[in-house]
Amino acid sequence: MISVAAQMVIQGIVLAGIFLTALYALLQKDLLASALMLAAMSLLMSLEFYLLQAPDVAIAEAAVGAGVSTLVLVLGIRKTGRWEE
Amino acid sequence: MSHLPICGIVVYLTAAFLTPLLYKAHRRVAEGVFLASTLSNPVLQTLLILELSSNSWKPIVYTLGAAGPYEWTYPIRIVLEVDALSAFMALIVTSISAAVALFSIGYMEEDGLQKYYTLFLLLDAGMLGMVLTGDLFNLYVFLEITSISSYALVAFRKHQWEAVEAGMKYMIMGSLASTIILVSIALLYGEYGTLTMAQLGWQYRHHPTGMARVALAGLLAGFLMKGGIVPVHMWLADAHPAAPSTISALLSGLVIKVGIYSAARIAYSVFWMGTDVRLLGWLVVVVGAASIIVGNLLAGFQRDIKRLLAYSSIGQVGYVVTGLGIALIPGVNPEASRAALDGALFHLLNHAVLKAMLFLSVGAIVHSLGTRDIGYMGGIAKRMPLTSAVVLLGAMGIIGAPPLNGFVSKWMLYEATAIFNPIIGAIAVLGTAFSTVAYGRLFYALLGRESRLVADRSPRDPGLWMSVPMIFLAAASVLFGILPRIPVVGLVRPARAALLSPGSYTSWLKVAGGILSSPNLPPAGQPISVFGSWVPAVFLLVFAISIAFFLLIRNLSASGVRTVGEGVKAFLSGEDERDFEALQLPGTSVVWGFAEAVKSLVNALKREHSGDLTVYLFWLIFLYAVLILLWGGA
Amino acid sequence: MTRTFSRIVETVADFFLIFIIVFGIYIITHGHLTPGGGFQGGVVLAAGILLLLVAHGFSFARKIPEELLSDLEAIGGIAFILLASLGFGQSFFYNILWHEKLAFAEQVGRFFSGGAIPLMNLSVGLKVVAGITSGMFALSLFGGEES
Amino acid sequence: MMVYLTAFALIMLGIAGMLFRRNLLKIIMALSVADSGAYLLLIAIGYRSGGTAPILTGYEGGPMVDPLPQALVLTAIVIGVCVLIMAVSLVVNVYRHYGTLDVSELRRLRG
Repeated sequence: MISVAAQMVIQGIVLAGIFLTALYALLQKDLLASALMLAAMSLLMSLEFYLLQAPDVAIAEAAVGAGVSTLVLVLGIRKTGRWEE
Repeated sequence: MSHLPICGIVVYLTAAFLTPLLYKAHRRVAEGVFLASTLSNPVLQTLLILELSSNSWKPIVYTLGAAGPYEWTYPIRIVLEVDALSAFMALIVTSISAAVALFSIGYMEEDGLQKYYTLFLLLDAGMLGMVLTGDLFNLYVFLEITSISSYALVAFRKHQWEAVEAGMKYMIMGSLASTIILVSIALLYGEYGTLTMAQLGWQYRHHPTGMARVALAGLLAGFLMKGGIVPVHMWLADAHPAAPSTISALLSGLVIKVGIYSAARIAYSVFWMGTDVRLLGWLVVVVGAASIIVGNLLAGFQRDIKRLLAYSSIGQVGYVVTGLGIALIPGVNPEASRAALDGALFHLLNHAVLKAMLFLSVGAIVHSLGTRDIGYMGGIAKRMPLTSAVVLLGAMGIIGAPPLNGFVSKWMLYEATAIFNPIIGAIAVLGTAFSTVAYGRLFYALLGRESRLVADRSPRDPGLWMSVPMIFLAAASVLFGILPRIPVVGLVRPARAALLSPGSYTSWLKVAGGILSSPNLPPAGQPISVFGSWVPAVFLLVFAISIAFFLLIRNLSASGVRTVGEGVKAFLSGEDERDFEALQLPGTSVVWGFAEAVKSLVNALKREHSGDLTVYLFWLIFLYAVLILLWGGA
Repeated sequence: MTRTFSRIVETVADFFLIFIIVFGIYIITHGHLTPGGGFQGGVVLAAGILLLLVAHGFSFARKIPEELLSDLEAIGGIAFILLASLGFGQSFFYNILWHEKLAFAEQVGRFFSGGAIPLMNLSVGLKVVAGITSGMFALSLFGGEES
Repeated sequence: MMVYLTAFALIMLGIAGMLFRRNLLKIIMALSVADSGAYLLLIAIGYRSGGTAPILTGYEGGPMVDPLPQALVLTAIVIGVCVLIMAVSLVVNVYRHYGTLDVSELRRLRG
């Protein structure tokens, strides 16, 4: 069992990571990079869910966010255009 | 425990998953299952209503997965809760979709894709679940089933740009609204630790908090968007015409009503008892009145017949919302309050019947002509007498012409709004005037001279599959108009009573004190007559304001004359009429003069409907923010 | 654009596919005991199949008939509703297999416990795999530009 | 507290992204960011300090975190992935019909 303070620190880092990846994904002009950033956000999110004692949701978020939806977005980008004008 | 509440949903879902399997075996088998499930459902809901009424309209609580809702001291199971209002809505949903299903057997012959049946049935299951459910978790799930299948159905004809664009806008706006709803549900859960609506109502009654008010603001913003109320209605005029006509009938007839129902259920059954909702009620009345004006006015300026019907839906739903808002305000004359609610619920039923009938019959015309431009429908009444008769009957019903059902409910609403506030009353009358102009053009077009397209195509009335539902709906419309007592006394009044007594909605809870009484409840009085009450002074005032509006419009209208050209195609035969070159329209002529008078307003409104998704999203956020600021913060 | 990835990528993908599929099936079948369930396992399995799609190029999607997937999805849905309807003696979704000790009724914590829940997980998993895969295949085949 | 702040920040970020980005795919991504914020909010609401995961197997007493928000989030994730797949397939259709993903070009239906 990790101490409360350590858990706070870990959570702080993960949450900051979630926010920064989301911000980067939305500011980025390159759609492919944003899709990958969203995948990173999903992974961090699933870590956060795990820390908040929701392992079910963590598995689902990892599989959906990092797997399926990234792939869907990448497919969509391949069919359209990579750059946001 | 009676299983009737869940049966309808199970029947729809089973059929939804069976049809794609059976479609491969034989198409007719799949159609048979489709029809059997949709046609049997109204019977099930009628049985449910009979069971309810035999038990003096006491709500039925059905627990999923256990004998009773109680695990520990508070209800934790997912429940369905059926009171008179839910059963009323369930009957509307299932009956209208039965008629539409029957029609679509003939109509979708060419599209004939197996996905259509599955999506149709899922849409039905979602709507039925939304009206029957008793907790917010389920409400969210069924809302999303409804929404996702309606996005898919709007974009059903993917090869047309129109369907794709409309589906895209609808989907993104709808998803943002769903996210707002989800966040609000989360806030409510964080505040009270339960999602059972009855329990939430009880908790809010005893510990009203600011966070819960913020949550209500989000739920209302979301559900008003799903209901297509101004200022978040812009998707509706795009999405409803783009879908196949049968789906338009479902979307305009039912889906938006279910959104309104959910908003009403949450506002009345959960939040009404806790605090003073005067400001909120006024807000709802204002958006409803705005919908009446905007929807009915813009309907008059469409060339696309389905777009006309879609805008008119916004206007007519505005009446329903205005009525619901009036009853929400405490301290209104109780007679007016009850009449408003009666009128609103009855108008909801009538509009579902009329709009389904209009979209189906117009769909038959569009199907046979291959165009949706009113200008090319000249004189089709001679070729398709039955269909045109149904269209014109529906138009008269929506306008509110006396022998039909639309008249009765609108009359109740005129009275209620007039007693409530003369200006709102005048707006209600004005909305009817606008919709008369809009639908009047249909009379000109359909009964006018034959256009070349009609002569070329020589369309004919559709076959038996498509005629029967149209006739059925038309008969219902006439019957409810001539004998309004049957639906009003049998269905609408119990539903109104259920809405006005949130105590009975929570009465099954095992809490101290038994049945709640609300501070906002109007004192019990004599039951109001079907046609309400007559207060001469108020009606004179409303009359005067309406005349003032009329004179204002009249004075604004152009004074010159106008030679017939492109713009009047719709009222003659649709082609450029050489013979009518000399015909001149004076500025006082109803249609053209009216159009000139309101042109600046209409142009401003049309600029607002710019088609830009960002602007539409902005309006949704704006409504949310206004609701939070005005009500959540108070 | 239509070039598939190199032989290395294909081989590695095939290798990992086994683990992904085993993991997905584990998540589905142990849904009533450990975190996870039908949906999570189904998504993991679908992600595995999609890995194949990415590694072997999109023409791979043509080899799997669309009808098979939609059939599987429908079967998953019907099985779920049937299992839920078994409880109609008491109430919809009532776990009759467990309460009446009919099947899968061992003590909580054993593999064969949970009554109808493991079966429901299976049917949901089937539905999710088929649904997501068919959606993705439809998307990847769309436009017909990779051929 | 941090979790709530992050959740609201994500929701705001997503809504801002939907309002100020013009590319349709970017709008969809912003929508999924806002959704993620809502999931995080729900899970945070269900969290009990020092609680364990809500699983019966091997349960040794002590507080559990609330399972209901987790179920709600799972449902919402399912819905989110359905919407995402449909939205992307519609975007591809939009691109085919319009040749662009700029929402200000997607304005044939108006008035």
